[in-house]
Amino acid sequence: MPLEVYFNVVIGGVLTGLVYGLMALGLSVIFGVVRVVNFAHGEMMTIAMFIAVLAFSALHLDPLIMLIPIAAVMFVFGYALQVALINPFIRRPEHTQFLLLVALAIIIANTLLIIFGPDARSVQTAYALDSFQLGPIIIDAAKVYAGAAAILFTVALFAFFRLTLVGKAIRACADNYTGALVVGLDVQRLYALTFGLGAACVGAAGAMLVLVVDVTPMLGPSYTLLAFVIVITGGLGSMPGALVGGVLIGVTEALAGLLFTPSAKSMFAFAILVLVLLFRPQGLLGRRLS
Amino acid sequence: MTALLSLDAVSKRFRGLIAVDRVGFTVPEGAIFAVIGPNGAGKTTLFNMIAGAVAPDHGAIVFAGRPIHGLAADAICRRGIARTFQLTRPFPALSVEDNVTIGALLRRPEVGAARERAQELLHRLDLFDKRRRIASTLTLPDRKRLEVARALATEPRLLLLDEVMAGLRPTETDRMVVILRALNRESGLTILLIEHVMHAVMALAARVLVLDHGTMIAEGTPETIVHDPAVVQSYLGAEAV
Amino acid sequence: MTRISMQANRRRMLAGAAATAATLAAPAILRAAGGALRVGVLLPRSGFEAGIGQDCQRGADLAPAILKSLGLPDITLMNADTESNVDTARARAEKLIGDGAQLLVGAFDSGQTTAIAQVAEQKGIPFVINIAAAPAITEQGYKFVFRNFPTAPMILGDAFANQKNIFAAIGAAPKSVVFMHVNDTFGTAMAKGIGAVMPKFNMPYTIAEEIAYDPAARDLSVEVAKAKAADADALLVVSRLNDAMLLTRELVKQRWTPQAILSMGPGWYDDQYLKTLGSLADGPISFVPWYDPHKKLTQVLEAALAKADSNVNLNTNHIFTFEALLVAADAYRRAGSTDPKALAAAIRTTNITDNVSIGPGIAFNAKGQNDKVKDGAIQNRGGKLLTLAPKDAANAKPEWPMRSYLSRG
Amino acid sequence: MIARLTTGVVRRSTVLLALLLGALVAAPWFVNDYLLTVLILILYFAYAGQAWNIMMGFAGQLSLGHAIYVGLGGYVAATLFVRFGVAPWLGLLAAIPIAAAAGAFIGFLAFRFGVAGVYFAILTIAFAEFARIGFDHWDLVNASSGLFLPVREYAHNDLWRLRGDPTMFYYVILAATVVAFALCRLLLRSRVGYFWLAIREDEQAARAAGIDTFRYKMYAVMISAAVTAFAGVFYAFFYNNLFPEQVFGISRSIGIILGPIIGGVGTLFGPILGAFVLTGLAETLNSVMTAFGLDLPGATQVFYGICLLLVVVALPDGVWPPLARRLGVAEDGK
Repeated sequence: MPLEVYFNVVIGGVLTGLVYGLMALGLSVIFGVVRVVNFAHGEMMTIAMFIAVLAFSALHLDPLIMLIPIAAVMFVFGYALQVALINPFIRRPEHTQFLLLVALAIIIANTLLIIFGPDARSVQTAYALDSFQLGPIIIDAAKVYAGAAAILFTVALFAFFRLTLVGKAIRACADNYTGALVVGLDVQRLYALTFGLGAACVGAAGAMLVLVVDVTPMLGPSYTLLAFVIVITGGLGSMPGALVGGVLIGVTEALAGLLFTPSAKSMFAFAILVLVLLFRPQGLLGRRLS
Repeated sequence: MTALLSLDAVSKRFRGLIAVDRVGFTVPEGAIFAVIGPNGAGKTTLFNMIAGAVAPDHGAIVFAGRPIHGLAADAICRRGIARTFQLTRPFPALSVEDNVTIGALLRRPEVGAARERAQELLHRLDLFDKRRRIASTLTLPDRKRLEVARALATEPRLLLLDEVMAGLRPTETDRMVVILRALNRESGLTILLIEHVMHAVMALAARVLVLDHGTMIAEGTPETIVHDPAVVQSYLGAEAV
Repeated sequence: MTRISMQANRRRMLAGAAATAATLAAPAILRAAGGALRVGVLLPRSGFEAGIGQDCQRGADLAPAILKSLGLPDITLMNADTESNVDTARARAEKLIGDGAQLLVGAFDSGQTTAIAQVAEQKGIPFVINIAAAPAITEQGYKFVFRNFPTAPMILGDAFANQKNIFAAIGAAPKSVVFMHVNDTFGTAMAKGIGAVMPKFNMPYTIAEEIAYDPAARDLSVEVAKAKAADADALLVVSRLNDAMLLTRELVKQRWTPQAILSMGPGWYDDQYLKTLGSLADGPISFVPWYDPHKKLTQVLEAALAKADSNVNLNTNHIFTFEALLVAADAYRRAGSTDPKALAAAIRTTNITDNVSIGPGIAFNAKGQNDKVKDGAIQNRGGKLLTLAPKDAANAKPEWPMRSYLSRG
Repeated sequence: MIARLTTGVVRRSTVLLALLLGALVAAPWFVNDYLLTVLILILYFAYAGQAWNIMMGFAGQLSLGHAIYVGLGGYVAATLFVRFGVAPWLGLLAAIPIAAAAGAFIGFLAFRFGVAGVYFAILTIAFAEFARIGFDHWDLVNASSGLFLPVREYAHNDLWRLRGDPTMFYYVILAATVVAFALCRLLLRSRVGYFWLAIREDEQAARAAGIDTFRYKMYAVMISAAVTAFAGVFYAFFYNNLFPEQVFGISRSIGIILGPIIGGVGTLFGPILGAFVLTGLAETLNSVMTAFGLDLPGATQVFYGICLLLVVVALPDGVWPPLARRLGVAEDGK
């Protein structure tokens, strides 16, 4: 196979991986702080994708412009969800949280089915089918924009957690729950903020993904699973880890598709997950848990 | 008396901090031996190494003539060392009786026999009337007693007690002292305890080891220890004497 | 679009209400004595097959009125959603029969269809399969199960025959193809069949590379890069809707226009495909079970569909769901009774020539399979679907090779 | 006094269980075919839920990929039957060790490398997905085009080859559910059961009490996997077709898990009650929708999700523990 094919495929894998990484980042932020595994993560992204599709079809608003508004809407959704539903479950056993979020996922997916019908929806921007050509190498334009937006969004979030007072307070909560209570932090509000931020990440990722993927109401579970794989590979709770994990999984799937039968490519992503769990359980960039 | 447990130059480091530094001592069979020292002196780390919760970096721990350092906690328990936890860890959702039965099942695979043994021990530790209570609903003193009962149920030759008197009222402390002393006398059970309540240490222990900042600063009979100037200065202070 | 699907749903709700009213009004004893035939329609209208299931339902919803206008007896639909799940499909089939369904129709998916077939067989209730291509279903020796849809080997055979017709008509043919197929039930059945069927047709092309991809694929850029690198003349595909759209977009982005895209499954002719991709949808040729545009009933069905859903082109899903109900009503007329045994006997002797799909008509062999049903070749041109083959059903000449994607608006 | 009270409790629960069992044994004479199918579904989920409960409810190891054992059990027995004519009960003798070996493999990796909690749960999903994709590509089992069992011989019930009418399958799964219940009770009252509970409650304390937690966790995974394997065999022979997507998929794992969680994780009767509640709920919702003529795909599932949500918010420990207290048959502390 010609060498440029490898380049094309790897570059594509990196770019898609960045967007996947941003989606997974939401899961990572929520787990890292609130210690709840969001099994409705993919469904939350589907909501964001449908909002982007609606905004485009009704108002011709480009998903990249809608990125911030959609993230804001999802922030409110996540915040409200945490306050209204999830908060009492934070100290409950994992299987109870699992049931709660699975129920939520069922409700979201089927509500979307009732509202939007089962058909795949997409956004046809002017640049949706553009690609950049550099000699023999062809790069998907929409993926470049989405990948760049994913990096920007992550950097902004990273800065928020490192530089702002609220961000530092949230990190304090994550490190030491009791300690945070003792020094008088409003942990419940910080948790809600965190869940909101996680939802905002997945919202932004959804807005970008509609550029390259069609959305259906039943899209959720496969993305939830993908987010798990990425986040555990990169390190649950680590923000750069999510992006690195996303890129690693993106490139792995791309290369596996090229070298083996593509229908089995996600097997390789799971193989990486298993290896990471066994030999570096804290993830590639995660901190070792005591 | 032969040595049941002996430690030789045992050390443990956590992230550059030396928690236990070349500690060595011998506990004779049938003795009651106390380890005292201020908070952070390395007592619990020392216990955790003997019980197998953490492995020592250096040194040897020999129990009943065989080295046990580096063995897993459950293997060490099966060799005959049982422990309690400083912050009690009963099986919270299970009844008091089931908690102790689980310990007894180690040596008595038959559930009925294990339950009988558990009931005997609950009698001994004044918990029989509370045997149907769920462990998480017990008061702290009861939880401490439950830990002792569960540890005893594994029929140890050596019992490690990590501050079982802390938080007990004086009358309860006295009662515990009586129970432990009786156990020691009747079955020859060797006891190694970490304790802050000096009154209990004085009443129970034949020998006392004092740790400070991970190192041994004294070892001897309780009487000599309380008059040791180094001990008085670093730990006991005026009010304890 | 939202508005339209809501309307469709409301209409369905009304239909359901009417059905329930009918159920309540008709005492069980009177069932056999005439009145409407009660047909249970089982389709995956939620879950991962929701799109296709709901599309099939369109064909079912149109049927009662059209059949009545043909002078066939009344049928009442009892709709049930299998939720794309085998367990649920079986329970729904039992429920429908318990609620008085006298005949079952469904269920698009081979697994769900098998589960329903067993219930139907046990109860002796006739079951007319609308769509499901797994050959095994009619190899079980069932007495009450009928399929008016080709099996995977039949689809392949017709596809190769029609391809050769087209190659002969244009005087050109690809020398090599890349065979891309989705790795699901239908895709694998087709991929397996191709090895056995293709040699019999002495095709002008060789398969340069076979690429199987995941039905849930999020991204097909690698697959297309691999296909492009194989440097073949044309693309031979078996896909579904979502992946057909993904594949097309990747072809555009990776700037590869094959001489032809020859599809042997759904996706490339779907309404959603045409609407979403606009001018980029033009060109692919699908070799699929299809309607004969010259048949009278086709025109009736097309008109009815246009009235109900002006945005939707008539397709395989509608046709075969409709025809399943046609078989039911026809059998009911001839049997003159709703007795399941009489109905099944009547279905066995079905001989409908005035139908919608291509071929001489509907009749079932001893296994309950309609082995007369023929596939067509259709090409997307300007948002419409034109029939290229077989000759007697054709209404257009092929456009060959495909116009380059880059030259389209 | 106390002794009299306890025997009273035991007798009351025995009476209630006997009544339930009697009702279930008699059910085929009183219910129509549809309800019989629903009962089969309920018992199937009750059986599989009990199997999962051994691992999670007793030993505290959260498996979210239990479909792998359903799939292995089903595929092994079905492949042996289709290719070599081996009767399912003999096939079960192959399916059980294979499922248990798969469980042992996953357990060994996880427990040796200290993978626990959420991480363990995700690892189990990963292996189930692994199996799904693997079977999707394995020609011996017809890959993704599905494995179909011949269903010709319907004329008479053949228990040995599991060919027959729903009533036969009903009694088979009823018997299996009863056996699983007895097995769970036996395990829970034995040494291994106590050790599992200790591990579930506090693994470190369990080790301090001398329990070889690695070994007992391995037992839990292997027994749970072995018991689950029969659910797969039953599935294969009842539905007569197997698709990797349907049997190994995450939705099957979730389907198995929901019942015990709703019923009460770690209780003996919870998984059975949970299966009744969930399947009953789904079918009732469906009937209500039909009765109101509301034919809106997805609506049933939305209401189902809302009901799940309400139950888990109102009764986070499941339906059975409070109900058992109300009936005076609480399972003492376990």
